[in-house]
Amino acid sequence: MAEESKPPVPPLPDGEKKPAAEVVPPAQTTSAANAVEKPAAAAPPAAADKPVAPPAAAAPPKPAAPAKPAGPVPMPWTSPMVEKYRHQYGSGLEAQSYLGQNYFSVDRSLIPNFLKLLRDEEQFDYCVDITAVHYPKREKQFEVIWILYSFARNERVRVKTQIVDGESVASAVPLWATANWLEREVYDMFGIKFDGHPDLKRILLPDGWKGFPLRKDYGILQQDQEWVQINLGIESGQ
Amino acid sequence: MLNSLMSYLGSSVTPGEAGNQLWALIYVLIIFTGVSVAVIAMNWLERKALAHFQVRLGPMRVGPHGLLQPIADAVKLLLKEDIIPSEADKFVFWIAPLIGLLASFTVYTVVPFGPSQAVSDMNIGILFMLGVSSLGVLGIVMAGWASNSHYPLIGALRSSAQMVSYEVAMGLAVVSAILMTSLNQTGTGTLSMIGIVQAQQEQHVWFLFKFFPLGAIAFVIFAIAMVAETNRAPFDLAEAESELTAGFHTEYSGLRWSLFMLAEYAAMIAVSSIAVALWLGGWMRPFSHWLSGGAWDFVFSLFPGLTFLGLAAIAIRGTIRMPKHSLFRIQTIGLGAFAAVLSGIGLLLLGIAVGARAGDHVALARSADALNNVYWFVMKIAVFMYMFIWYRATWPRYRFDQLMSVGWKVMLPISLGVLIVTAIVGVIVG
Amino acid sequence: MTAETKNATNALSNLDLETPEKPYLDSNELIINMGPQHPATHGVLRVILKLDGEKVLGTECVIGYLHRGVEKIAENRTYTMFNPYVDRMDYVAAVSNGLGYCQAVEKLLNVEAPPRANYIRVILTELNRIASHQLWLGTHALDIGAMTPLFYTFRDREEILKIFEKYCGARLTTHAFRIGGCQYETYAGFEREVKEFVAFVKPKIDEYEELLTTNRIWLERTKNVGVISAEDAIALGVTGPVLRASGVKWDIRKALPYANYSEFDFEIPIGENGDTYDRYLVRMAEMRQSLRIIEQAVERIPEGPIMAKVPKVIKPAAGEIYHSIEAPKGELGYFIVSDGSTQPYRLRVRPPSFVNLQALDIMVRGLLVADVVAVIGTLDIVLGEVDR
Amino acid sequence: MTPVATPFFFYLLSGLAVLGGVLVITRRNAVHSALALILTLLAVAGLYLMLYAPFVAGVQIIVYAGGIMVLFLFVIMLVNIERTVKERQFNRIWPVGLAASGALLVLFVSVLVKGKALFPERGLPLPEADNTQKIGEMLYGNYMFAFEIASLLLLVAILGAVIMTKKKI
Repeated sequence: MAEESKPPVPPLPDGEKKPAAEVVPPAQTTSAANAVEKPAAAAPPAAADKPVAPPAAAAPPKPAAPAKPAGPVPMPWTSPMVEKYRHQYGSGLEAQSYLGQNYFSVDRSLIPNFLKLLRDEEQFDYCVDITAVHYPKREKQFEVIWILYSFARNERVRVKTQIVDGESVASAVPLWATANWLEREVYDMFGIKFDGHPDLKRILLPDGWKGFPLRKDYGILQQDQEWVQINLGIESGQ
Repeated sequence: MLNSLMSYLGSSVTPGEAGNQLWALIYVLIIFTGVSVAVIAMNWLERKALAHFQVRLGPMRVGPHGLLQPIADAVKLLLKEDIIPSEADKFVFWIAPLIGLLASFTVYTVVPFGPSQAVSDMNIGILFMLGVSSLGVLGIVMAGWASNSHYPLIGALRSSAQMVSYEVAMGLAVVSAILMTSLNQTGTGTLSMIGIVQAQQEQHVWFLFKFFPLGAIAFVIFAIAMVAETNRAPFDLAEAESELTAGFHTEYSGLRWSLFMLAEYAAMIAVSSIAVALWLGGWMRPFSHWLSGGAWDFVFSLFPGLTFLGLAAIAIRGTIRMPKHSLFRIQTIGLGAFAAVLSGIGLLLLGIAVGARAGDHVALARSADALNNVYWFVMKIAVFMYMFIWYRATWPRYRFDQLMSVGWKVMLPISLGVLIVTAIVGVIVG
Repeated sequence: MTAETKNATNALSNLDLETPEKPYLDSNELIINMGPQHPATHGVLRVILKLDGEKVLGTECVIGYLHRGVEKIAENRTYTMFNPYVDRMDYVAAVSNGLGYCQAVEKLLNVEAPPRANYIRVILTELNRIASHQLWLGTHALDIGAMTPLFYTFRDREEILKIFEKYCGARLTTHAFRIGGCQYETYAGFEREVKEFVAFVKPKIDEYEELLTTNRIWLERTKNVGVISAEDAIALGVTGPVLRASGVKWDIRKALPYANYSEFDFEIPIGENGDTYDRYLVRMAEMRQSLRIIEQAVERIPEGPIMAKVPKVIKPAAGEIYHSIEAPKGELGYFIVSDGSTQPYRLRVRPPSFVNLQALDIMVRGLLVADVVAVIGTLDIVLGEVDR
Repeated sequence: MTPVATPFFFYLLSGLAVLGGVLVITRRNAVHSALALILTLLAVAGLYLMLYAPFVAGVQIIVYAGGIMVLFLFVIMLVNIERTVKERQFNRIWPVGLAASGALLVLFVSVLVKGKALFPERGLPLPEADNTQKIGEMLYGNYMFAFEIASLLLLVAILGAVIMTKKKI
C-alpha cells in the first residue's frame, strides 16, 4: 500500500491531458491558491466546502460564500468549461452554483449529447448517482438529476433536466454501466422511462406493483392493496 | 451355549476366525454401542473444543458443562417431524441414510482393536475397509438425487467426484504401507488388518517411521485423503454451509438427518482406525521396542487408569469451581457424580493393571492386555479426532476445482512416486 | 475506456433464463436460486444463478425484500425526526450514516459543527469503520469456510460497541450525532477507553491476519477471484475498498475532505489486482489507518462546545445539496432538496452497497458457485442499505 | 473353518443378483436401474466370497460398486430423467435381443451338458489365506503380458476420452 499525500489521481491514461489551471473554476481559485501554500491538503472543491480552514485560509474573502443574513441563493457559475458549453448550446444550458455546488440545467433534448461530452471531453468518468424529483405543480413535473464526478479534476457536478410526465430521457447506460440499476430505481420510484436502457423494469418493488411511490401524489400509507392480497394472501400490508 | 462362550475365552484369534458366532455377535454389539457412544462423545467434544478455539463456551446449559447436550440433541432429533419432500423419490430418499450408515458401520468388522479384539480377521481386511467405506458415497449421492432439489444435487455431485478422486491417492498410499508388510523372511505381505499391525510388531517399527520419510509421506497423503473422504473441513464442499446451505442433506431433518451425522462421524472414526492400524502401529503401545521389559510394560499398563483419573480430576476441579448457589446445586451434584464414575472406572482399571502385575491370574492378565490394546488404539484414534476438529477451526474451505487439482495433480503423483520408491527400497533392503 | 464500459454494459444485460429444449442425454444448464433465505447472501439478497455444472454463466440480483421506503419516509418527517432513520440503512455502520446525513443538513443550513464535535464525530466514525470491517471480515471468512475469525472479530467488535453504548446508550443504531454537532458530551474516561481500545485491537488485527493472510487455502480461494479492473470499477460506479483494491487511489476523506479529516495524517491503502485478496488486504490496512486517525484525534481533541448554533426548528432555505462521505462501504451520499419547510422536499440516499452490488455480475461470470459466495462477501453489502 | 448354510446363501445371493439384473432393464428411472445394478454387483461379490475368492470380491466392491457405479450415477443424475421416463421402454428390435439371449442360453446349457467333464465335481480346495498372493503370482507371472496389454488399452482409452471431451488441452 503506497503512501498518500498528494491529491488522488487515478491511473487513467487519458487523465493527464488538461492543464490543471484551465479546469479550475473561479469559485475555487482562492482555495487553489491556498493549496499551493499547503500542498499536503487536498484542494476542496469549493470555498464553502472547507470545514476547518487553516488560519491563513480564513483571511481572504470568499467570492462564493453567501451573505449570512439573506440566506444562500443560487449564483451563476462561470468557468472555462461552462463558457465553452454555453457558447455551444446557448439558451438550452444554464450553469449555476448553490452553496458552492455546481450544476447545469439542461434542456431534455440536449441530455444525451451533453452527458457524452461531459464524460468524454471533461473526464466526468464516474456517475455518482441518478435520481429524480417530482414537482406536481410545475408544468414539467419531473426533474431528473445526474450527479457526476471526475477523478482527474476532483470535481463534482450535477446535471438536471426537466421533463413532462410521460416523457422519457435518454439512458446513460451506454456511457456509465452503473446507470443500469440507478435508472431502474428512478423508473421504479417515479415511472420515468429511459430510452435505450437494456432492461428497464422495477428493481426494489415487485414486478407487478402498481404506482410509483416517490411521486408526491402517492400517499405514505398508500399501497398496491391488490398486489398485497394476491401475492401475500393477507388483507392489507398495513 | 455357555460352553461356546467359555471355549473362546482362551483363544488368541478373533471370534470370526474361531468360528464362534456368539462371541462375534457380542463383539458386534460392543463395537456398535461403543462407536455410537464415541460418536455422541465426539459430538459433545467437537462442540466444546470448537467453542474454545473460538473464544466461546459452547454448550453449558444442559447438564454440567453441557455434558447432557448430545442426549438432548438426540431426543430433539428423534421427536422431530419426519419430513419427506413431496417431489422427492420416496424410496431412494428413505434408503439413502441407511446405506450411508450401513457402509460406515460395516467397516468396523475388521478394525483391529487388538490381536484378537476384532469381529473377524479377513485376509482382505484393508481392501474390505476401503471398499465398504467407499460405498458410503452411494448414500450421499442417492440422498442428493432423491431430494429432487438443486443444492442437494450439487452437493451430491461434488462429494461423489471428490470421494472418487481422493480414493485413488488414498489407495496408493495404502498400497505402499502394504508393501512394507512383505519385508519378512517369506517375502509375503498381507492385506489383513491384524496382519499389518503384527508386521509392524515384528519389524519393531511403526510404518510411519519405516524408510523415513517414505512412510511418513504416505501417511500424510492418507491423512489428507481421509479428511477429503469423510467430507470434513477443509474439504467439506458437499455440505458447504455458506454455498449449498447444507449440501446433500439440505432436505433431510430429524432422525434421517441424524443418521447421516452418525454415519459421518462413524466414517471419521473408521478411516482414522485405518490410519492407526497402517502407520501408527495399531494397538501397540508407544516405544514398545525401545522401552521393553516387564517394568516398562507395567508402567504403560497404568495409562488407561491414569487417563480416567485425569479426566476425573478435571471433573472434580469443575465441581469445586461451580458457583455456590442453590440454582447450581443439581449441576454440581451431577458433575460430582460424573467425576465419581470416572474415578471409579480409573481405579478399576488401575486395579486390573496392578493385579495383573502382582498376581498370577491368567484371566486378569489377559483382560489387562486386552484393555491396554484397546486403550492405545482408541487413544491414537482420539488424536485424529482432535485433528479433525482442529482442521475445522483453522482452515477455510477449498474450492471444488482446487480440491480436484490438489487430488489429481499433487496427491496422486506423490503417492505414486512414494509407492514406486518404497517398492525399490523394499527390494534393495529385503 | 469506452470498450470496457461497453463490456460491462453487455455483461449487465438481462439473463436468458429460459432453457431451450435439450437433446437427449445432454446435461442441462442449471438455474439456481440463491436466497433470499441463504446463509451466505448476507441478508435477503436473492441471486439467480445460471450455471453450467458449477460454472457461473450469469447472475441476476433480485433485491428489494427489505425495502422500507426510507426516501418516502424522509419526505414525511422533519429533518430532526428523520435522523434516526438513516441508522437503519447500513446498520453495521450506523454512525457513518448519521454523520453523512447530519453534515448534509448542516451544509443545507450553511452551518459548521464546532471543532470538538468534529473530533468526536471522527473518533466515533472511525471506530465504526473498524467495527464494520470487522463484521465484514468475520462473515467473509465464514463464507469461505473459516469459522474462527468470525468469533475473534465479534469479540473485538464488542469493545467498540461498548464504547458506543457508553457514549450514546445504543450499540448498533446509535443515532450518535445531531444536526449541528453532537448531542452528548463524552463521558468521563472516554479518551482513556478509546486509547485502551486502540492498544487492545492492534495486536488483534495482527491475529486475524495471522489466521488468514498467508494461509494457502485462503490465498487460493481469494487470489484472482472476482477480479474487477479499475476501468470497470469506475464505469460501474463502484466505490470504497472495492474501488481502491482495483488500484484507484480515491477516498473522499482525502479527495473532498469533510469534518476535519484534512487535519489527520493517514494513508489510502490501495490494491493492485482488484481481486478478493486485495480487497481483503485493503480493508485490513484501512482498519490500521482508522486506528491511526483515532490515535491522533484522541490526542488532539480540543475543549469547547459540541453544538453549533442551530435553530430549534430546522427550516433550511429552499435549495438542493449533495453531500457524500466515505462510509466503510464506499461513497454514501445524501441529495436533499429543500422547499423551505421543516421537512425535506426530496431526500435521496446514494447507497454504496446498492451500487457496488451491481458489479457482482461481471465479477462472478466464469467463476464457480463457491466464488459467488466469496464475491458477495467481498463486496461487503448490507441489504438494509441496498433496499432502503 | 467350516462354511455355514452354503446353499442358502448361494441361492439368496444369486437370487438377488438375478433380481437386480431384471430390475436394471425394467425400471424406467435410470437412477433406480443404477441402484439395482449395484445390488447385482454386490450380490456377485458375495458369490465370489463364497467361492473363496475374497480378493476378487473386494476388488469387485471397490472398483465396481464404489467407483464405477458412482460415476454412472454421476452421469445419470445430470441427465434429464423426465424425458427418459416418457420414452418407450423397449424399442422394436427386442425380438433380435431375445433371440440373441436365447442363443446364449442354449450355448450355456450345451456347454453344461456336453462339457461337464471340464468342470471339477466339487470346489477346488483353494487355501483362503494366500488367495491374494496366488492372484498376484498369476497376474505378474503367467498372465503378465495380457495384464500389461489390458492396462495399456485402458490408458489409450483414458487418453482418447480426454482428447474427445476437452476442446483445448
